Amino acid sequence: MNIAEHAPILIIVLPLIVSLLNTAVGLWKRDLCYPIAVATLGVVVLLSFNIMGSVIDAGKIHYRLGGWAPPWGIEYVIDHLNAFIAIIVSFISFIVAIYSKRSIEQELTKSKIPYFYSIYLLLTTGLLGITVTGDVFNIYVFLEITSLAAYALIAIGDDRAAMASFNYVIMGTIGACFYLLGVGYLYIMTGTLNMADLSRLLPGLYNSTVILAAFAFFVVGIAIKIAFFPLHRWLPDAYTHAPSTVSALVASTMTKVGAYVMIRIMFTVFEPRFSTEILPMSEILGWAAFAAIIAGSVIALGQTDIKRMISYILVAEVGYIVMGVSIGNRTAFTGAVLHILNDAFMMACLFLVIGAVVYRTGTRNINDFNGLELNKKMPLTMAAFTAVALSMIGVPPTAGFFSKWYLVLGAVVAQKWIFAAALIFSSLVNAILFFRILEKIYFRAAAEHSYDDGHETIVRNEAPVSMLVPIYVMAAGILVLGFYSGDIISKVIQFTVPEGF
Amino acid sequence: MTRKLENIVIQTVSRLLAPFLQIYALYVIAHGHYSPGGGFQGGCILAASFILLVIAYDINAVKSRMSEKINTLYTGAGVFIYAGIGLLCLLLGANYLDYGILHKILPVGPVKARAMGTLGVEIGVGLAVMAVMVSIFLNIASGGRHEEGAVE
Amino acid sequence: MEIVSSIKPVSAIAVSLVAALLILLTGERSRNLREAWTILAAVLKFGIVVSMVPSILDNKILEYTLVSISPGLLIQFKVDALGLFFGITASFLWIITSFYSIGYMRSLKEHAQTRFFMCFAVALSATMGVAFSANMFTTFLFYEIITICTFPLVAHKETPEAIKGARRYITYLLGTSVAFQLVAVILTYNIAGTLDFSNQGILNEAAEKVGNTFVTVIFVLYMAGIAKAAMMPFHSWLPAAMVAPTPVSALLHAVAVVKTGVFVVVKVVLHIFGINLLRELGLGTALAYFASFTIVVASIVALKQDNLKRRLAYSTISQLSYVILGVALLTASSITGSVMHIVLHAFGKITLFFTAGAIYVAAHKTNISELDGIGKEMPFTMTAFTLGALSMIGIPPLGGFLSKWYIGTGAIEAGQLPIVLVLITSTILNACYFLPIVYAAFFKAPSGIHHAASHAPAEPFTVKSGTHENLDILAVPLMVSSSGTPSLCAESHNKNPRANSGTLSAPQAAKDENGGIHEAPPLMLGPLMLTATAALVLFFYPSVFLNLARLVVAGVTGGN
Amino acid sequence: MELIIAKYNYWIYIMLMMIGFYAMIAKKNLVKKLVGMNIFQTAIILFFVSTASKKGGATIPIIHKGQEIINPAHYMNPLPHVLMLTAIVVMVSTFGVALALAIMIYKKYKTLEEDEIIEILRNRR
Repeated sequence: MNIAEHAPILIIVLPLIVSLLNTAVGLWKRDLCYPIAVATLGVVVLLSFNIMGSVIDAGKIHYRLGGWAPPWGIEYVIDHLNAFIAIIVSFISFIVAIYSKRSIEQELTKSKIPYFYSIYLLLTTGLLGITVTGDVFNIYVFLEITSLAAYALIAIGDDRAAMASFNYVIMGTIGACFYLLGVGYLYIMTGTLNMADLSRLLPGLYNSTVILAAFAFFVVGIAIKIAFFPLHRWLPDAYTHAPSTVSALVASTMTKVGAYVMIRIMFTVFEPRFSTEILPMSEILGWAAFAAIIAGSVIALGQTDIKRMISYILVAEVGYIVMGVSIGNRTAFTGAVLHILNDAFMMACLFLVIGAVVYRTGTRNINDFNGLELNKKMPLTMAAFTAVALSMIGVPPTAGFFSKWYLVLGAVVAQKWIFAAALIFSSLVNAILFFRILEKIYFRAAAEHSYDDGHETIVRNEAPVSMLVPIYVMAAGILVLGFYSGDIISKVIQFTVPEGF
Repeated sequence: MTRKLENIVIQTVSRLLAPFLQIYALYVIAHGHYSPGGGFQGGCILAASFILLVIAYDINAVKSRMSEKINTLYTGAGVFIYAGIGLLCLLLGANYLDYGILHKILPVGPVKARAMGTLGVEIGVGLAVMAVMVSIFLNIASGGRHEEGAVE
Repeated sequence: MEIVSSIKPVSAIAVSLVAALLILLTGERSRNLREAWTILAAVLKFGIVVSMVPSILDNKILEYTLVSISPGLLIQFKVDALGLFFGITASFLWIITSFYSIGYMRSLKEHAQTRFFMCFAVALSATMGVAFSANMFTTFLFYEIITICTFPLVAHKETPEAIKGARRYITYLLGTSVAFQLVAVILTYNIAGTLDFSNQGILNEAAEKVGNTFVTVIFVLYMAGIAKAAMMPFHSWLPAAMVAPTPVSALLHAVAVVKTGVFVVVKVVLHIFGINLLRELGLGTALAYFASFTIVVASIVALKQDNLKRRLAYSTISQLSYVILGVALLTASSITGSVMHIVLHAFGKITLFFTAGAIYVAAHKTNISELDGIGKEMPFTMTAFTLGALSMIGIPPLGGFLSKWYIGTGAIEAGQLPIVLVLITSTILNACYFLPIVYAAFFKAPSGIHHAASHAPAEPFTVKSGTHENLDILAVPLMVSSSGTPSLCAESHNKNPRANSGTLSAPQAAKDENGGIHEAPPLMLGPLMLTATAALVLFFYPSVFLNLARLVVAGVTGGN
Repeated sequence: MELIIAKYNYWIYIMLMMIGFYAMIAKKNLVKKLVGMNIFQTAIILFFVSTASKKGGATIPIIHKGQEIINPAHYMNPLPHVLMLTAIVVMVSTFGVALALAIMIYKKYKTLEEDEIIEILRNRR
């Protein structure tokens, strides 16, 4: 068996098997679940890098499930974009899994821990499945595996999580069903579900209203799944009340994978020409993204719960990605794909940091940060937070700056000034949001000063190492990735840009 | 749900019906690879037989046979059978789920081996589906008290 | 122009970054060690920067590419005369400020000193980055880093006012740079395809393509985006930032931050747009008048400030616009003048801030109205203050005169007589708001200590490049405006500044003689005396800086 | 009218779907929402399955012994059925999760009416 050859299926089957074995192992020895899950995800990360290696070397990978040739069998097709997303997903779920140990032990009863890791791995399976498959129906199945796992994971959060998760179930199901309807219409018209086959057959049918309807169903369905404004209502609730580990994972990966599906549908299944000219979906999405960025940023301003605030920022960040995609030129698209990476890192890091803060102090309220002396208690965590905050604002040389640079440049190249203005506006709002918090963390009112020539009264209460290391991996990623964005673009992202841009 | 419906007719009929249901379920599972039917349908019917018993008797009657632990094990085993056969194909040098390759270890030709492989998968799926269905039912019917340390 | 690849610019930047790390690691465990890192890094940095001087004077350009983001988008360093000019100033003043701030922080027993020194080191690193950057992208990058890492310095006191001030600071600086400067940079990149600084400007071709209005918009965006230059209406962060500890105000708000601002303005004017393009569009003149407005208005506002540091802040606003004014006039002399003004104002203003801090430490006074007779308590400090003030006003033989002279010459060259008028007005205003302080300090007390010494008259000076006929014409108004300042001026001349130079250990000795003397700690006094002296010395020996300034001018005007 | 009759399967599925959609969005009771969700999903399954059928007595695709020639027109398209089998699995799981959530919610708030729950949450804050 050649591992490299079978890596596309292994990254899905491995977590799937381990996820269910883990529950069985959990009956026997509960403590084993964590190392097994982490080890599995570690292997998956290696495999996805392996895939990326082969894609860079040899171009597209095709993997036929059961040996059936497409369009009859399910085919996994991996190009630069898939491999890129797969690395992001697997890497982040690996890092977050390392982190999860302590925070889950605190937030969950002991007997549930095996199930947690089991569902966690299932979620990863689903995300990776969406990423590698080349079949539109298969995407639906994996989308639902992902969502189901997410519903369950979110529901184990705080006491309002169940209601949030319930709303998510309703919305998520509507989204998935719309997607399924889209698949149905495409299947009626073409008789195939394979993406490559569809893209070959569809151009002849572009004038059919059925295809237009299918496309609209696809876009709306995915828009719900990625919480695209104005269909975002479920997200802040769900991500706020989920356990911090789960927030970190779902916030950083699920929306990104959803955005990936959108890119696939818009530019692989349909041609860019269709998405931009025949049905001007790009235009519509662009303006909706504009609204998402503005609304997300502005609503975030009014939040006092830091997780909710970040959830709204996430809504805006989704707007970034969609806007970059919809502007429809090379630069903006590069920016969007780069932002998928950067935003995944930033969101993961933010939620991990908040998780650590909640772990130690138990509060998520921004106003409480004032008296906590967090900079003394958790200096290392707060340093990482500062790095992410700067990246969110888009201060160079953090990663966030570089993707924003490309997005704004893309908007400018396309002469869409108002889009550029929205991106800048959101940066400014982020600056307000994060400096407000940084101020609370680092600068306290004068009355509480302890001139530090005396003894420190504040006990240092840093997050445990198993949390700190993941946070730092993410923070380091944010600081370093920016410098490598040139390499990332020239080796990977430039190949993801659809033809015709 | 714990209120007992002491009705001798229902209980007896259910008890008599259950084995037939199960036999039928096994039939559906076993024929899945060349006629309508298959692991999921069969698994559902199999689960239905247990659910029937829960309705006729009470939860504890089934729980003693299908505890959460056993359900979990069945689920794991089912998926493991399914994915394991797929992986076996990998190990033998073909693509995932390419059962034709199983002829190397089975005393039949590639075409038959494909059928055999599918059967194996159906069995795995049936097992998993049965366990999951029963588990879902028991959990929901008992309002989450089916096993200790309920979700709070 | 020979381009040599060299690691020196990067090492000049890296040295204080490393120091920042070491400072952080050392922390409060060993303060002496921690401060040693600062000093060591400062000296090293200065050494590295100075070691680049010969090659630059040799007409070479040092270049180093750190990382390539995408084609045409590099993080690259290129040391040219202008950058080196700024680099020397900033790195030299860092050494002095380090000593001063150690003295200041320790005598006030400030909290969070580790953070303070660390941010200081990073700020300097970024300043070097701006000074040596080879393109607008790199400049923007370091520009933002400066903003961010000075934020904790401004908010250092953590009082509600400090936080409020810092908030305004970050709002103005980050807000404008993201909202305007970033857009301008992106637009530039979009239409020019590159961001590399070039002596001819990079927008010439693009201007023909996209039209003049578009280029004008970009120019306005740049000017609005560089709020660090404190041009009105984006100036109010500077007074607000005066809540910072004095060393911060001194270095960052007289040197690093604001000078970065004007430095970037100079870079944009000379190397992005280029003299020819701006002349063509008439934007230079527009900018000149805009700057003039700032000069005059800020000076007037300064008049009514009672807080010493706030008055200094408004003075800075006005003085910064001199630099912009000089470069906006687009003539050889005026550019020389404005480049010179970067360094001369730096020395003068840092002296003033140092004295403000010294007064605060020694006498806990912050308002001008409280300063009556302080001259006898703190003779050395106030002498230095006088020197700095005179340099600000532009009275020979102090450095400030030189740059004003060149700018004035440039204004006449450019035929902009109203600008000359502005210079005169501003000089008078400068005198009006500085000299009363000096007067009050030395003479308002019942028994003042008189530094009776003969006034050193303006020595005959020769300006090597001064082949212009109207030099004399300009000299007269400048002199007249300085000495014609109401009645106070004469007194300000009545001491020999050189008598006080180099008296680093003077306070102790002085204390023994005069019981009334209550000076700031020597670690603070030394630096301020040193910079005051430098402001003076620079007038007589401006050759290194002047040569560099000429190189700059020669580059952008195509040689003269 | 002809349009309605010729494509009656679509009309039926759309009607069902809208009923489900209405219940999901407008009903206040959580279980009613779930019932709506089920109708919604069933409508889509109906839609898929109806597209698989063919006019003229097509039957399930089972090859009888001895039959040599296979005419696709004689058989229904099995693929939509298979797809829907998967969709049913998804549906069942979603329903299971949703019911479990509903139970959790009921335990917590002792009600399944959405507005009452919102009221409780508001008071708690």
